Amino acid sequence: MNFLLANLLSEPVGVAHYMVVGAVLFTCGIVCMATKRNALGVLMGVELVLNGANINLIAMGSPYLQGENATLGLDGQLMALFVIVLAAAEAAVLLAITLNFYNSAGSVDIDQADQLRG
Amino acid sequence: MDLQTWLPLLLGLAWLLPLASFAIVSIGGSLPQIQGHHASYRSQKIAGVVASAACGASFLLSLLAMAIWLTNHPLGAEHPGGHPGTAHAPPHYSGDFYSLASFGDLHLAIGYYIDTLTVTMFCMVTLIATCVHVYSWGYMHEELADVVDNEVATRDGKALHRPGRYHRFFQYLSLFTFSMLGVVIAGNLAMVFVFWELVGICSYFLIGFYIERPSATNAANKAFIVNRVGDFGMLIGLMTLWSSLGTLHFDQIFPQLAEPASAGGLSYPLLVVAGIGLFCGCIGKSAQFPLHTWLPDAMEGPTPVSALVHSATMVAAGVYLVGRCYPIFVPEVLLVIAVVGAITLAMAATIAITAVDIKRVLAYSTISQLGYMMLSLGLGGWVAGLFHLITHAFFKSLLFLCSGSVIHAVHTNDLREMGGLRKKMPWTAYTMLVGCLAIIGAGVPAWGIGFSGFFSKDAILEQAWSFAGANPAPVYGLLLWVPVAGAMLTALYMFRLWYLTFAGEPRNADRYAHAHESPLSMIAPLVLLATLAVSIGWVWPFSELSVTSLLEQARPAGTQETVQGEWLSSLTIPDEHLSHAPEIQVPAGWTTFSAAMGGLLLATMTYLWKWLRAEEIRQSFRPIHSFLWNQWWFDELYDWTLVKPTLWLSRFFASIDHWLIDPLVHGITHVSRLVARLLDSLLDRRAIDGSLHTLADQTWNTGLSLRQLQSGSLRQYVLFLVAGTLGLFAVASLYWKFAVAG
Amino acid sequence: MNLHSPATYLSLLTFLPAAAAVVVCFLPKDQDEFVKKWTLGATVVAFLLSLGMLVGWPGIAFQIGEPGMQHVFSVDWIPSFQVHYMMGIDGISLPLVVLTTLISMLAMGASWPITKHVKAYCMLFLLLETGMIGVFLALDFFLFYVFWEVMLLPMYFLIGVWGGPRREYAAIKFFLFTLFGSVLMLIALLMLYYSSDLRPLDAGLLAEVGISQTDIEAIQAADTPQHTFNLLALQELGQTTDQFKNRLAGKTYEWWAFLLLFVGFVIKVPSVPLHTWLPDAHVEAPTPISMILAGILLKMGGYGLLRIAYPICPEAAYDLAMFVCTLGVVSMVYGAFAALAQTDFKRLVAYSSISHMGYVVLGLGVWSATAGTDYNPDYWKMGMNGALFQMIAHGISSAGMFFMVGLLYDRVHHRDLNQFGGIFGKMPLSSGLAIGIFFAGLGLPGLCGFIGEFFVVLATWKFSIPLAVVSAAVVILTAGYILWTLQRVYLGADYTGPHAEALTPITKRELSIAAPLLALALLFGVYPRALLDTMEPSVSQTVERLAEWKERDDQAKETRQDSGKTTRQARRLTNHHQQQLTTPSP
Amino acid sequence: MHWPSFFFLLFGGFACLFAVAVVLASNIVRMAFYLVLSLAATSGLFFLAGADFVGAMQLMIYVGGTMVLLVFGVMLTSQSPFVSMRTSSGQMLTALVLGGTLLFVLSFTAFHVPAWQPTHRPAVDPNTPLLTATPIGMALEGYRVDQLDQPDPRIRQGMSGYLFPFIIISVHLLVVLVGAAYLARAKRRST
Repeated sequence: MNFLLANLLSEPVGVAHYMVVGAVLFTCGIVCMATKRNALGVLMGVELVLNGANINLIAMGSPYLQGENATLGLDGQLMALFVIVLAAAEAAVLLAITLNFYNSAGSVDIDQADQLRG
Repeated sequence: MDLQTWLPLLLGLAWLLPLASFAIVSIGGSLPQIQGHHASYRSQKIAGVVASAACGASFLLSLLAMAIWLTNHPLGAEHPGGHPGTAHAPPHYSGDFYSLASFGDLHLAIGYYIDTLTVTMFCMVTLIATCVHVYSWGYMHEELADVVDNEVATRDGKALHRPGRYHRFFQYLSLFTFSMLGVVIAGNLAMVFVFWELVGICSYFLIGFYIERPSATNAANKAFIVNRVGDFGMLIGLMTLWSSLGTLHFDQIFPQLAEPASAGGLSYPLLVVAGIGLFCGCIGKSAQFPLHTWLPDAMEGPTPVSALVHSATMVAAGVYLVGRCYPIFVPEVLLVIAVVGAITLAMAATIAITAVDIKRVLAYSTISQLGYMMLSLGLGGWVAGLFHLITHAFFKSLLFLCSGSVIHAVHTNDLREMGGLRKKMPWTAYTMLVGCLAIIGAGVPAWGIGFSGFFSKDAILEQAWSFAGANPAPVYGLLLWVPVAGAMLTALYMFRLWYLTFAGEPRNADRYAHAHESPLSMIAPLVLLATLAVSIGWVWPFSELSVTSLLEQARPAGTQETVQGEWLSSLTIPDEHLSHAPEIQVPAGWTTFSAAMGGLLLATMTYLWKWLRAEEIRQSFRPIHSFLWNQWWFDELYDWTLVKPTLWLSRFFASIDHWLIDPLVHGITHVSRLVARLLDSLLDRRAIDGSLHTLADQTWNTGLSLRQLQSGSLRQYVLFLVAGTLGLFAVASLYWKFAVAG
Repeated sequence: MNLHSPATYLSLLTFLPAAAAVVVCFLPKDQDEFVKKWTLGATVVAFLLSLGMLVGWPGIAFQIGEPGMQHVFSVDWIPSFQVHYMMGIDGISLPLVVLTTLISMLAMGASWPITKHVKAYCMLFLLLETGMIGVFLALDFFLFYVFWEVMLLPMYFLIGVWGGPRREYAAIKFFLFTLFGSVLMLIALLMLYYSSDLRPLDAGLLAEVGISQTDIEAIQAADTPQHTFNLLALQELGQTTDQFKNRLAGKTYEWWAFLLLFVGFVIKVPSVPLHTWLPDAHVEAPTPISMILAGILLKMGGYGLLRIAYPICPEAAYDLAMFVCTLGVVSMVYGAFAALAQTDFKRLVAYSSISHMGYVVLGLGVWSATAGTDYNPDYWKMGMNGALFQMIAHGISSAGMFFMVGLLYDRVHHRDLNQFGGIFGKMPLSSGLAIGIFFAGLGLPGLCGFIGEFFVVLATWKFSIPLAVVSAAVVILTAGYILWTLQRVYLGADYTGPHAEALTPITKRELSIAAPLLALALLFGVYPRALLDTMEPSVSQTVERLAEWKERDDQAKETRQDSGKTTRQARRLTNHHQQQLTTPSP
Repeated sequence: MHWPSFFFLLFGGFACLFAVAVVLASNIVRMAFYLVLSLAATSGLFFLAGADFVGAMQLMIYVGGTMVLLVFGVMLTSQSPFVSMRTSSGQMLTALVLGGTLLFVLSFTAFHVPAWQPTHRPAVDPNTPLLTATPIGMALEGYRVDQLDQPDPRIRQGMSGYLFPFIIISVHLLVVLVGAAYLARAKRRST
């Protein structure tokens, strides 16, 4: 627990610091998803959440941050890569759905998308 | 220099000067009334100056005492708390001014107990009192002439006209200052109790200053009676100590407590009773849950009073007393103190969010901050709690005086009618911003710079962190997270207050148009207090002098150790010095910081940027809002569970007299009258058989002759009665004399 | 007339008002103002005379710090009954005597609004004062009783003639209750008298209790029991001999005597449930009489307990200590609750008196000097001193409260609390004084009411924790009813009751009555030693002697038990032995 | 001055700041813009943590690809009434409070796991550049060159690469894109 945050500029940072950034992104994403009525806003929230998770993955796998017994190797980065790719795929699908919904309902307000049939 | 003579002399003088000013003002103000006049404009003005001068002189004397103290007890030289295990008392001087009574080995006296805490408190109280006095010159100036009180209608429906009471205000302020200093200097608990009640009555007078307003007098009554409920507990604490130890002097209690029960100490259950009893008094005075309801109502008093009495000094007396009596409290009692503090701070903070009266928001924030202090003391943070007391005194009096300045300008307390005032009254707005930043503990943890509240609140959170670390049970963890959440709420409601008052657009154009910056006598104290609100937590440049180092010198013996509970063996109250370790300090600092920033952000989003609309939030959380708006329904609860039953009970007791005892007495008299009549008639018959008529004639004649005596003059009758009695005695004594002799 | 001899001085002090009353008899009938002035003059002289002892009049100067009786003199009065005209002062009676003359003087000052039968009023008033002073000075039980009765009649008339609409009812009620108490006292008096015998006391002791040399010789020579009314001798007998230990219905004479005396005195105090005469009497009595009633008459009950009941009947007092204290606490609570429900201003003050006098009973009874505390009398001393202090303090504050009520009543002719309000605006000075005096009643520190209550409550814990807790809780109720009353009467926007135009500012006469009371309340509250220095030695001596008695008594019982045990053991042994003897051996 | 820490603060700060801005912004176009910035800052963090290939992918796929897609979608749908749709403040507050609590719990946990604390002796000195593109490429093809000197025999046994997941992901991506194209095809409104 030594010097977690004091003298941030003169001491190395740890995984925990990255995770805090990840947590911030994650939370922002969650809040975004919870509060935006625009479907695209929700989509952006999802992106943020995934990004927050990615930061964690990268940080845990980083040999700069972990001690000598770090054993993750490239696993963290590979996971992050997959997440990125899946996020891209998911973004594409979501966008497509949104456009479809916009075409049928004339709006991207998800509050109106409360029926399974468009 | 001989401190044993000089300190009592200086502080005693500083203590008595306000009393002298009270006497002068009250007698001087009453003399014209004997002639049927009211005090003149000039003499009222003089009264204000006299009271303020006395107060200022007290401050200078206190400073002198502080200087003398520091030259004789350099800081850091004596650190009773520095070495765990050494249990000697901090440097102090105690003695008696005069004795109240002594019975055998029992002594009650008016005395003094002076240590660094006393001197520090003296400086703080007199300084703030002086500021408030000066501020009141401006704030109360309307009272100099006849006043039209628009809040009170007389019988004919017009606003009330009454003579001004400027001098009365200063009279009460002086008496209050005297009483408060009495609490601080007190050398024994009996004296504390005496002045405890006196500050209570001063508060009663000051809350009820506008005696014509029913709300003010109700609030005054409520304040005093609720305080009495606390004092009831305090009396029990006093009785426990008094009956077991035979003394109430601090310098005799503390060493005796260390002894086992067999050697004149107290048994553990009695210690718990004594501790909780004393704390009850503090609950009442410091408006802690569940006796907090009087303080928001106390805002009926003039604003300078709220600044001095109901935020900075009197309500802090409870915290002071807990600090003073610290060795009496065993870990279980400390836990009670901490829990009460935590409940209070959370409850008051939530209520403050919805209040719309500018002074009520501040009142609840006061309650909440007092909760922090209690929490800190309860968790073992002795210096932290008292440090927060000192810093809080400065920024809270500043906030109240600023609010007073606003009220003075717009003539309303309602936040909904303000807005945009920073353009009209920049001095007030920015000094108040300083106060807000101080109370939320603004500062940068990594660099260790910030407003005064930053240091004290951090110290409290550090101790809470340390406590949570020492007690892994999750329940104890609440005592850490509640204050953290409280820090967020503090930032939220304080900045809500500031934004609603000063930012945005004016919501009431009329009031805005008439608003104006306050006169110099009000601005000057604001600036002074704002300076102190920023800097009181700092270390004096090029020295060790700081409030914390002063308090550290007064740390009571026995608090420098980590202690375990006896009944709750899992309870550990950690040594306060452990909380200064960086592995506690750093996360605690950042946690507080982020909580405060979160609250600040939320307030800004809602009230400045208006991303969140307060009205909509109110709609969506209607039940919660009405719960908070009605202050958790405490008033209603007490009304139904306590006040009404008491009145019913009183009516019941009164009717016992009327329906039980009196009829019984009447019955007995009726029966005896019947018996008498019965005997009478029996005798009559016999008399008829005898020579009734002769007797009647005789009686008639005698009656005629005796008629002369029946003059109808009562005093004669009485004289006859007395003479007859005396005669009877004389005859009886003569008769018996012969009887014995014969 | 030698004013430096105690006999003359104390007699003069006692009978000066009576003598003045005789003079009043001959004053012209239409000179009301002059009669009042004359009466006032007499009360002032009596007050000065009582002060004379305090300030050191040669020959009669009161020695502060001396616990025993001072300036005792004794003259044969009814020799056949050993009734003496015996008086003396000590720290217990002197403050009460001064209080009596002071309150009488102030009450006379408050009598100016009386216009009906002024001459009679003044005579009765002066007679009443004689009776009251006499009660506090008398050291002969019989003399005490006489003065007690002398006081009763003028009071009856003062209430019954000059009172309010229900004056007859109130006067009769007062009379009956008090008479009932007197009768009980008389019975106890006779019981004690006829069981007393002075012969066991040695000559030194007899001289100490004020018996003349010739009488001592006669007593020691006598072969029949020598009864006595001498209070000091009775105290000695009660504490050192077994003379009052005859059994009656399972209890000792002493026990019965104490009970009778206690009931008799407690009616006067008054304690629940014998208190109902007080509210009625107060409500109907004119203001000055209310002042006297609350200020002095109630103190006689406490004085009687302290002077007579406790020292003479220690065993019974110890036996009934819990009962006494409980009664005190019940009075405190009951009075406070009842006061809370009143709407008549004067009735409220009357109930507050009941509550406050409960402290007196409680303080007297907290007998904590027992084996459990190693016979440490300190806490009981505190309680008893507190009780006596409370009597004086209540004398000052209640007289003041009744005066303040009367002051308003004189102006607006009603006492309905719900029809007051806003008096402060009309009469600021008198309201200020009233608030001060009411705060003295509330027990605010710095005013006299606090000291007595605080001492009593602090002393109670050592005796009984539950009682202490309840008595401490009364502070809440007291604050409740006093503050509520102040709010309803003095604070507020406007006076809405009748006769609003009559609310004129306080006059100089009224001011000179209220101000000294408030000043005294302040003096005793800030510096209680002013009073305690005088009374503490005497009260503490009383307590110490009772504590010593308890210790002796316990030891005696222990030895008796031990001897009883040994004899029983011996008997059992012999029985055993006999059985062995009679059983035939196999 | 410890430069990695400085850059961490810089990129981390930007990432958080713009993420918060995304939440607070009510205009969908601005949101998109802030999101781009936030993601870009995140890629900076990736570089900082030694994941140069992932960082580059982040920049290319997200910032370059996804965002173009997103902005495209925004422009397709953003017409006046939908540019900003206000959420009720009550829901907003609830979300904020819950989010705040979540954030708090997450950060609190992060700092209480000992293995995640800063270390002065990292496995690889931060001044040594890590070239991860080749090893990642190998790993995706089934060769774990990074684990060759793995001391733990159990891990070494199962240190196969990510070939199979890579294939699955690829197919998945293909299917998804086809599906997306189908869904988003221009269609006349039924009305």
